Amino acid sequence: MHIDIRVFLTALFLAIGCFLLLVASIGVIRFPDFFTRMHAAGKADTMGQSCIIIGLIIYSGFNQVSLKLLMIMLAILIINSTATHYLAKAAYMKGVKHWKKGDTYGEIDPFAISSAANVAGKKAKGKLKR
Amino acid sequence: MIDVAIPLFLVVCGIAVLLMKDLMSSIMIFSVYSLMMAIEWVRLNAVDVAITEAAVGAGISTVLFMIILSRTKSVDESKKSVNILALLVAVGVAAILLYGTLDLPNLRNSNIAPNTHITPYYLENSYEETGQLNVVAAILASYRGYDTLGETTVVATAGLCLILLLRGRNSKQSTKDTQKDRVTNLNKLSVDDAGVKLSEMNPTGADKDKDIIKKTVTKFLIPFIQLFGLYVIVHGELGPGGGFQGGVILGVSVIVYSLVFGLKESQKRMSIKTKDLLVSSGVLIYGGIGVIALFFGGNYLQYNVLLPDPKFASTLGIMGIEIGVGITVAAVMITLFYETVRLVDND
Amino acid sequence: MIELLAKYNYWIVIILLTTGLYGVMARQNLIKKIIALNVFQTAVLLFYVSMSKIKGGTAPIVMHGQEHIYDNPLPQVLMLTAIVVGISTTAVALTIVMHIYREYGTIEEDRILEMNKHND
Amino acid sequence: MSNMFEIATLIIVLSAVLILYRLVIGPFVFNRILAVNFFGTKTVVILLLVGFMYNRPGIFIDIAFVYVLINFTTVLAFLKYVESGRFDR
Repeated sequence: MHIDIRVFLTALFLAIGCFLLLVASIGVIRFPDFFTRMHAAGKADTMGQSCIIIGLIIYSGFNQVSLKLLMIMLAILIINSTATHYLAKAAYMKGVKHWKKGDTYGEIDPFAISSAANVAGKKAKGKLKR
Repeated sequence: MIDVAIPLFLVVCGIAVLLMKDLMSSIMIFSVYSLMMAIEWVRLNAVDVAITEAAVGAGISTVLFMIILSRTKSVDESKKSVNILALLVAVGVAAILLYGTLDLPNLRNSNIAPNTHITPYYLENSYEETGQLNVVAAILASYRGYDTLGETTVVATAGLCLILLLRGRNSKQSTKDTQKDRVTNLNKLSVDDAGVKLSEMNPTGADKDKDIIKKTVTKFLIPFIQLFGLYVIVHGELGPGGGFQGGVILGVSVIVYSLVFGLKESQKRMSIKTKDLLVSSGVLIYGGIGVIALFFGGNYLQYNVLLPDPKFASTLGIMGIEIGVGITVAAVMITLFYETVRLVDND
Repeated sequence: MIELLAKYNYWIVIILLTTGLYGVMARQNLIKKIIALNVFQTAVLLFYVSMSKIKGGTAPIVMHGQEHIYDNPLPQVLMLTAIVVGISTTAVALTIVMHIYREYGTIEEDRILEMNKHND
Repeated sequence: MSNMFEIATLIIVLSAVLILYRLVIGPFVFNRILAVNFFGTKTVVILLLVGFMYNRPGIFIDIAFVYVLINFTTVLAFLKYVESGRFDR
């Protein structure tokens, strides 16, 4: 069977991109605190998108469509990274707590600014262990 | 598969919107719902509707809801009881409608009444008669030109309505009230949404270098956004787009500028007076082209008499009215933003 | 599978419509009522546009050269303008909600009704 | 050929469904904004893939560009609200 090299490359890039996007979304669900989730969403997501769009550019060849696709890719690179930067900065300024080793795993009270919230977090921790 | 997945996604989002207690989460899920709805339009090949939904439903309406949220309370305080009567009525309506679908024709069928009556004529003749490759744009601007004129006037009227409702009603007492409300509002936000103390906020945002990345990127992007808006307006004859969509994108460019640099800076660039003038001048351009057609001996909004070559003439006329629609819609979108935000600014 | 999907979009429309209707009736919060109204609106738009899809059709932008089946452009035109008019009416409604908040200090419907009773 | 694009679209829709969990459950506002941003970029890719699936990529790309811009705007608006609670500065 004769395999077109162009289609093969497209499929390869699409596969890489889909894998990255899927991993990114699993990361956003499984990571313990906001900043680590951010790390999954910001990098893997942008990379996956770029891979998929590169695959599409290869598929469509050199024409107007691929030029527009290239522009979209550049726009995503600029805009997405700016948005995630701004998001991370806003969260940091607001005092979102970092996750440390040994902390509760999961969704409980990442802010933990007030002591009451801490108590609630510990209670929730006990519940989780059970 | 994808035919099944995306509508189901829509249903999940639609139900989740109503179940969220926090209004901000509700609005966020609604914006995601709009994005998914736009994908559904694309799947149904309604590209013009998709571009409108993306710009209007996901963009402008989300920003608008957020502004109103910042002016009112952010928590749905109503009791979480199920309203039995409303539920019964809703289920009853659903049952009646389900019964009604038995008589409706199957989807994706080309022989049903909506698809056989007048559409074949449009599809066959629109290019010869109007010079538009995009049949949607041809119908919108030429065959149903009166209708679109009416729609544009409705949009302009909504802008005027907002101006009437919100401008010049800043008595001192109410200003104090809003300030007090805002403080309570922020406290509420700090407890319920973010868990952040009010004192830790930086209310003035004084630090100039704070947002340098955001500002630089926005400065870099805004010319491209505006260029893209113009492209969408004039490209309506060849692809998805047109006055409504391009106008919304032009409006979004000003809104982005205002979100990043603040309202005052933004009003230096696009003053309230200019914007007020633009709201009505767009409708004037639209109506004026119709009147010009009268002078050339045609009917109102009959474009093909404007020049000797009828196809080129109607292309030109349609582009003219698209520009008119674009100006009005852009100005109204800026009005939505300026006028709803402005009341706070005056104190 | 094909028979099952023949009326699938109608069911989705009905579910969304019912959700929106229930939200408008049962939720006391005015902003949430308006969101529910928007959900209702999109359901109606979906109903119209679902009708316009034809099997094997492509988007109604004419391609020269070969014969194509095109989808019905007319419902798309109507719904396109409906979306833009919808945002305008939503904006006016939200502005009125803002005024209600300034006047009453709350956007819960039952409390506003209660206050009106006391005032009378 | 279009099968390739359909499979890719399905995988991305699946990952979007996973993100829906983060959007609905929370636990607080920043996670939701993260999810919304993620969704916005996902829809761009889905849109491009659908365009190629239907064999008319040219007309779908303009819509994708609108999505990119709108996504940026919504994230800016959410963050502005969370940062200061007001929009006039």
